[in-house]
Amino acid sequence: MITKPIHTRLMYLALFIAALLLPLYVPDDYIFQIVIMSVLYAIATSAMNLIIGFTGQASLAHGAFFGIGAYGVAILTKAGISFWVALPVSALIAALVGVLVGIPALRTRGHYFAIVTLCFGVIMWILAGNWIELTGGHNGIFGIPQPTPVRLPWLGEIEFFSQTAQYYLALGFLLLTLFGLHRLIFSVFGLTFMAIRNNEPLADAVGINTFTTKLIAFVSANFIAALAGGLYASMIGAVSPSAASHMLTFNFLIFVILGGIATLSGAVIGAFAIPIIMEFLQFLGDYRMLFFGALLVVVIIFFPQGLVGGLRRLNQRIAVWRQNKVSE
Amino acid sequence: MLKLNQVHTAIGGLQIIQNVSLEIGKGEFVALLGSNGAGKTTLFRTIAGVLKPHAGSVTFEGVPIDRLPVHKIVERGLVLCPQGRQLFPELSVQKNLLLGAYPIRGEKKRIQKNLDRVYALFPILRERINQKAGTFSGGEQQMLAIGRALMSEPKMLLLDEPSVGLAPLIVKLIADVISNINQEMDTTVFLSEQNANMALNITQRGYVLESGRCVLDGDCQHLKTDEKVRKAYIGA
Amino acid sequence: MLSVKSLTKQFGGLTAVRDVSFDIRPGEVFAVIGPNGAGKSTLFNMMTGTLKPTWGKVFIGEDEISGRRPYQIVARGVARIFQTTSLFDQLRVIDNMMIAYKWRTGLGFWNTLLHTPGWKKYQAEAFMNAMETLAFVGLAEKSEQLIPTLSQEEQKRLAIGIALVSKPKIVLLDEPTGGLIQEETDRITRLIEKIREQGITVCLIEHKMQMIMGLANRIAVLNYGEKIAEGTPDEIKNNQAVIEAYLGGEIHA
Amino acid sequence: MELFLQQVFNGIMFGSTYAIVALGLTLVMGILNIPNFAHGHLYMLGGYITFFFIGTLGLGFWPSLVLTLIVLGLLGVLMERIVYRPLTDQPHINAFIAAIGALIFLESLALVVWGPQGLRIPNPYPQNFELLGITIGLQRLLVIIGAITLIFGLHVFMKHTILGTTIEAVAQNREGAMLNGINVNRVSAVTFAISSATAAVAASFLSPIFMLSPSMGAILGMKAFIIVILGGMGSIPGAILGGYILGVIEALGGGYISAAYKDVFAFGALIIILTVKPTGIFGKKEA
Amino acid sequence: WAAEAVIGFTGPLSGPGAGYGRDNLNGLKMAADDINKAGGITVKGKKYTLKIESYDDMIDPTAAVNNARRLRSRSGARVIYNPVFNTIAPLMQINEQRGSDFLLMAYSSTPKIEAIKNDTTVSIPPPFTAYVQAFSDIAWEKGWRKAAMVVTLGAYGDEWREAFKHYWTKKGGEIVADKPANYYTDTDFSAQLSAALAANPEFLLIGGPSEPTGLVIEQARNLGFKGGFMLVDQAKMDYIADVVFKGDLSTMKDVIGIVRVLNLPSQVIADFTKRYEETYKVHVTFEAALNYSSLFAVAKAMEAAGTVSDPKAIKAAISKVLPQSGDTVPTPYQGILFQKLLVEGSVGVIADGKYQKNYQYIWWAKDENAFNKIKEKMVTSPNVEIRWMPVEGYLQQ
Ligand SMILES: Nc1ncnc2c1ncn2[C@@H]1O[C@H](COP(=O)(O)OP(=O)(O)OP(=O)(O)O)[C@@H](O)[C@H]1O
Ligand SMILES: Nc1ncnc2c1ncn2[C@@H]1O[C@H](COP(=O)(O)OP(=O)(O)OP(=O)(O)O)[C@@H](O)[C@H]1O
Ligand SMILES: [Mg+2]
Ligand SMILES: [Mg+2]
Repeated sequence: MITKPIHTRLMYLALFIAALLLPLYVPDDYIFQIVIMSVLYAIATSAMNLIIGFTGQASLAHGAFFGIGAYGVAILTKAGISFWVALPVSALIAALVGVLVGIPALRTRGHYFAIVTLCFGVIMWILAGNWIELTGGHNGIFGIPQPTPVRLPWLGEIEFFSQTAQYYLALGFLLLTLFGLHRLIFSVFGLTFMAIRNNEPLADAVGINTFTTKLIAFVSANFIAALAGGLYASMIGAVSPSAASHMLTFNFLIFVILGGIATLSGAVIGAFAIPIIMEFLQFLGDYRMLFFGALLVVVIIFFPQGLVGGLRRLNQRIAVWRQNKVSE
Repeated sequence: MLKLNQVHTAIGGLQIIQNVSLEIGKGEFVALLGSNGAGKTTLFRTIAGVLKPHAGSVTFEGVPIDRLPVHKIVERGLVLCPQGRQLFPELSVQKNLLLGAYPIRGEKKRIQKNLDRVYALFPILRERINQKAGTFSGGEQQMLAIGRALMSEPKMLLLDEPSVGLAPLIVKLIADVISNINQEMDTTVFLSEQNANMALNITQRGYVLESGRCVLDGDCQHLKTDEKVRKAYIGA
Repeated sequence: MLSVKSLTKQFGGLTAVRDVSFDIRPGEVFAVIGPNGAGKSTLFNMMTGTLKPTWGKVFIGEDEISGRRPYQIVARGVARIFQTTSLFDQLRVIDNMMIAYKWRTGLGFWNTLLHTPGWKKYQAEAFMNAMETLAFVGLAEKSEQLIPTLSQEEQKRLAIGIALVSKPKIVLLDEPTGGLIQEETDRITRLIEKIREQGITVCLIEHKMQMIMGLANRIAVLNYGEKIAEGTPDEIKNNQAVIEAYLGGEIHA
Repeated sequence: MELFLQQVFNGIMFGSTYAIVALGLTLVMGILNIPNFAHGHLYMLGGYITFFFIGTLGLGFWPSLVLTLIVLGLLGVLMERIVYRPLTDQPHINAFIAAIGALIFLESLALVVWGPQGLRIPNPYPQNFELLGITIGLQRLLVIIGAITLIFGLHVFMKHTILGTTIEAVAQNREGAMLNGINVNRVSAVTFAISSATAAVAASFLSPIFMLSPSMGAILGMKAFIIVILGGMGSIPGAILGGYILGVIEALGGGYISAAYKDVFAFGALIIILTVKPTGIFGKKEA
Repeated sequence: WAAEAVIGFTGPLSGPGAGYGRDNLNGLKMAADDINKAGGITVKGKKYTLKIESYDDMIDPTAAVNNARRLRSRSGARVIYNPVFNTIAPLMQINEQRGSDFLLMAYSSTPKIEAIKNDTTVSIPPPFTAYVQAFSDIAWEKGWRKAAMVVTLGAYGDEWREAFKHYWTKKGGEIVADKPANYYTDTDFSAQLSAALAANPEFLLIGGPSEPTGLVIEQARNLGFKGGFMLVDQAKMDYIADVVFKGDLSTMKDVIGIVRVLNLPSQVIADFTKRYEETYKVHVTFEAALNYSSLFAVAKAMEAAGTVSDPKAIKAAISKVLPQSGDTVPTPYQGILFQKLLVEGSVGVIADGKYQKNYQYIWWAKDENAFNKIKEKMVTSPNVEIRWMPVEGYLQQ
């Protein structure tokens, strides 16, 4: 519907090629590790953006669904099931849980929805720590196997032990996620998400089944979050309750908001920028979190639309400046 | 008393009020006409200090007020009775009125006097002293809003569309009360309305606002016979 | 067409609507008037599923619609506009229209995600209908604009357009000219007449007597939640109860 | 039976803390519409400031309590001014992010200044007595009495003083209040001051029984947040009732069933309540 | 001018585990300082000084992996310390990767670490199961039979409770109540304590981090409890006695727990404690002492292996430099078993408000004979009794 001008398309193409070639340029394992994790976070954050940014429902259970994916893959692969089966199955389980939680939770609105989902998130986190038979308790599950090698035409057998392979695996899922989200969001169907965010009573009155639509957004977001969680589990090789905690939710939330809410690129930018900034601040030692806390406040005050919003504003300024120059 | 000199106001980067100048003398009763979205509310909010003009000046009794915070302007005796009434829905009628007397808080006698005066204007409010404002019907809420604005004995009252959405019967009642406030209480009144019929019948003078600009002004008799005004605001 | 049977709504202790019944005939303009707080909007809300009636039923033809959810009622051909102009003001004009047309299409989750062959067809169909209706309400040129750039009258027109785009049998308009000046009111009145000419039934709430008396085929009057009169404009004008409760002996405002 | 009474007593003491902390939060959330997720961290800081006066400066319990109250009140004003006022017109979620920033900052501050080890304040009233077969610590009783006094005082303040009424007025209609000559910014500052001061009182009363640690505010803050929503945003009776309900559920759940799952019971109950009554116990009906 | 060998550390330096993380780190820092002051290490004729580089991971696996990667690729650390199982497990996933391998020095007393086979991991403390058995034996000798548990929640606490329940009931003891509490987030334990005390236990098994454990003791006494306490090994008896109760043992009265560091039978302990507390302004802990000793072992192993950069070689050389002698380190290691450093479990006892004789348990000796051989080499002292106590799972030698 909204067709992009050619130069934006070119920019996306350039970004895509850069992403493909990235392993050639990473200077060391450390940077690579951060990049891989950011790609995973970008998947989860984009999903969160769908429910929070586009549909306007502040789900604070996102970390829990990430956790369901992570634990699902951990438990299933340890039971000998192939990663390629375990991943979709775990995501489907998360989607199912999403339906069960969403049906009562979506009866509430605004702050109340946020709190109901937050409570659900905390409960899942507690369960992860205490349902020892299933989750290994606070120790979690360790020694999770890497994705089983796959045989591809031309490329031969691909193993997922190396960072490069892990990176492409994660990148593939990120691109798939963005592709799917792009299709959903820039369509009449996607407009209904925004309609609900914008004016729910009116959406109701023009014949949108708002409840089902919200449920679809919620469940899709949870499904994708679980995919990210599943990838995370097999790449890190161990899961513990921190992979299902509300702190993770808050991290995602920070990524979404500081990146730029309700924009596809914002979620991705946030998921890369914040972890990188965090790592960059390591030199502050004990004062790192002190500084980071203050930085969060400052950024949200001066960039209420996030980094993407800030960039847009800058773009506008430049455009205005150019125009003035031409008219001179 | 009130003087606007080439006022410009923008909301969110959008120019809404453009180059408006006007002057209202003490004791006058003036109308501000304009269609929906013409900028009447924005102009009133600018005068009351809720919005700050980005160019031009507003003076009240010779003092520039365009940089003052709202509560300081209220203390000077310029009170806006806002569109949409802006009541405190969970508070009782009595408390709403007492909050109206906030600028003169502490002066018990004066407050009591003003309270009696408001109850005399709107007897229905006295009957419902303890009812929550939010449970009132539209007309009653409008009465309460006007009553509350009177509680601090303003020298000048800005009334933003008091008749909007009211039944014909109530519109008439409100119109009577406003005339009364102007004539008997000696309060300067600036009344914004898109119900031109009503406004031009009770006021002395009027300004017409279109897309944020003042396009016409004059006394009511003159405005009523103006061809354009008749067509746009009064109807055949 | 649409009939209301003994509708009653209570909010806590307050009975906002009490035992109201009427029938709207196909093709007419049916007006509901009454003092503020008489329960007009509440009545509309019950007719469109936004509120559940405490008592009573609403039928469209033979089909009972009370108790159904708003989207189900819309699908049965009942569209509405709200009292305070209600639009998707973060989106463009055309987007507003497409959203309102969506339920008539198969533009669901899977079709959209998979871009099935039907998807393209529906998308084109939705766009065509949206543009057609925009032309009908006189906003064809503004399709790409953002809502805040529209004038009040245009916003009201768009609200009506949103109600019309999905081709309803009946539209319920809650104060479609609220806050408009005479000139604009006249234009909206003409639009409503045009809607009637299309064979769409109109049910209308207004305070502007001049307009109502000229436009409505029949009028129902509410006062304190009860229907105190129903009839043609001439009957209503001369009804003593209505004059006392509402008109105050004067018929223009 | 004795055990039951003992648990109820524990629950009430906890509920008292929850009630005060949630009360302070509901003022800020209901009135200024600020989701101050860092409220629990103000409580934590209150504990450390009390420690500073008692432990470091060697002042008595009561003077320290009053001083803490003042310091935290000022800090509240500062926080409103620096962190939240610039965000007045932004979406709530932005203020929520700012709150997360603020809490990270406060927690790190305590860590840098006082270190990670738990700190103790000597208990001014270590005496115990027995009543109905249960052991009651004097300081614990003091917590309950202090909470009730505070709740009562706050009620009188809100309902029967003009300043209190202005706070309610700002809550219900910010612009309307402005147009009545109320200095809305000052009211916001005062509200924030009261809110943080109540958190400080809770911390001062409790810190002699408990232990201070930089992360002690996190969970409490979250619970206060949840209680405020459970009670119905901005509802004072809701916050008090919610606080006591949570306190007693936790004490009984933790004592009788399982400490690991006590929050599951508490939060689970909350989910159920909210799905049955989607705007909280005392929440206003949606329009 | 000497080259630097970087020793990495990633662990909780903020958040609830911060105190624990810092105790670990401080021990390492002090060891590095001492080693450097004594001239550093000499590897194949080349002089090296040790440099500790530390990063905070807040017990987040992702952060821990990032930190380790950073330490390995940016700082060239080939030895990385980490003190929490939740982060140790993912580090074991990457520490054998070609080109980015490092020796993982894991401070965690759970036997789960040994369950993961990893050629470049060394675990530092004794298994907590050794303490479970030792404490139980002493309690049994004291005539205690009825136990109630109010132990910290969390992985470690869960395992401790499980192990204690298993061992104590096997011995014939009784567990009358099990009411765990969250020592990291709770500040009031009266709900759990009231419930536990209602079952009339003779002693309470309690513990988590030291400060809240002190609080639990105080609250239990306030609720009228007169019996004894057994402290899980995370809670430090001396910290509670010296810091929480300011040296007054009357509230604690009867306690079995991990030994007071100052009471360890070591020649350097007094000096170590004094310098440690002066430098870091915190109470000395067992973690600090063990990490200190372990870094000495690693340093020596580097010299012996003739490399500072080959984790496998360094690990292999560790066995050659043990046992350590009691006049260099506070807690001398006796050897290494696969990937576990061997140090005795040291138990301290307070009875009637006074410190009693200490016990040292050799938990890895297969038989009496092996035990005696180890005992010969150990530092002894009159108020220490050295005992043999084989622990399940460690009898392979
Ligand atoms: N907060 C806002 N953001 C953006 N535009 C605004 C805002 N408030 C008002 N406007 C725009 O400013 C213009 C003037 O609005 P204003 O409310 O002043 O008109 P009015 O004459 O009072 O109309 P009414 O009859 O509806 O009261 C309108 O086009 C409106 O859309
Ligand atoms: N959700 C609600 N809860 C409680 N009372 C309500 C609610 N909605 C409406 N009311 C009350 O019901 C009565 C009827 O309101 P309604 O909005 O239907 O009036 P109306 O006839 O549309 O008036 P107007 O002409 O001012 O729009 C009023 O007294 C109103 O206060
Ligand atoms: Mg207006
Ligand atoms: Mg209405």
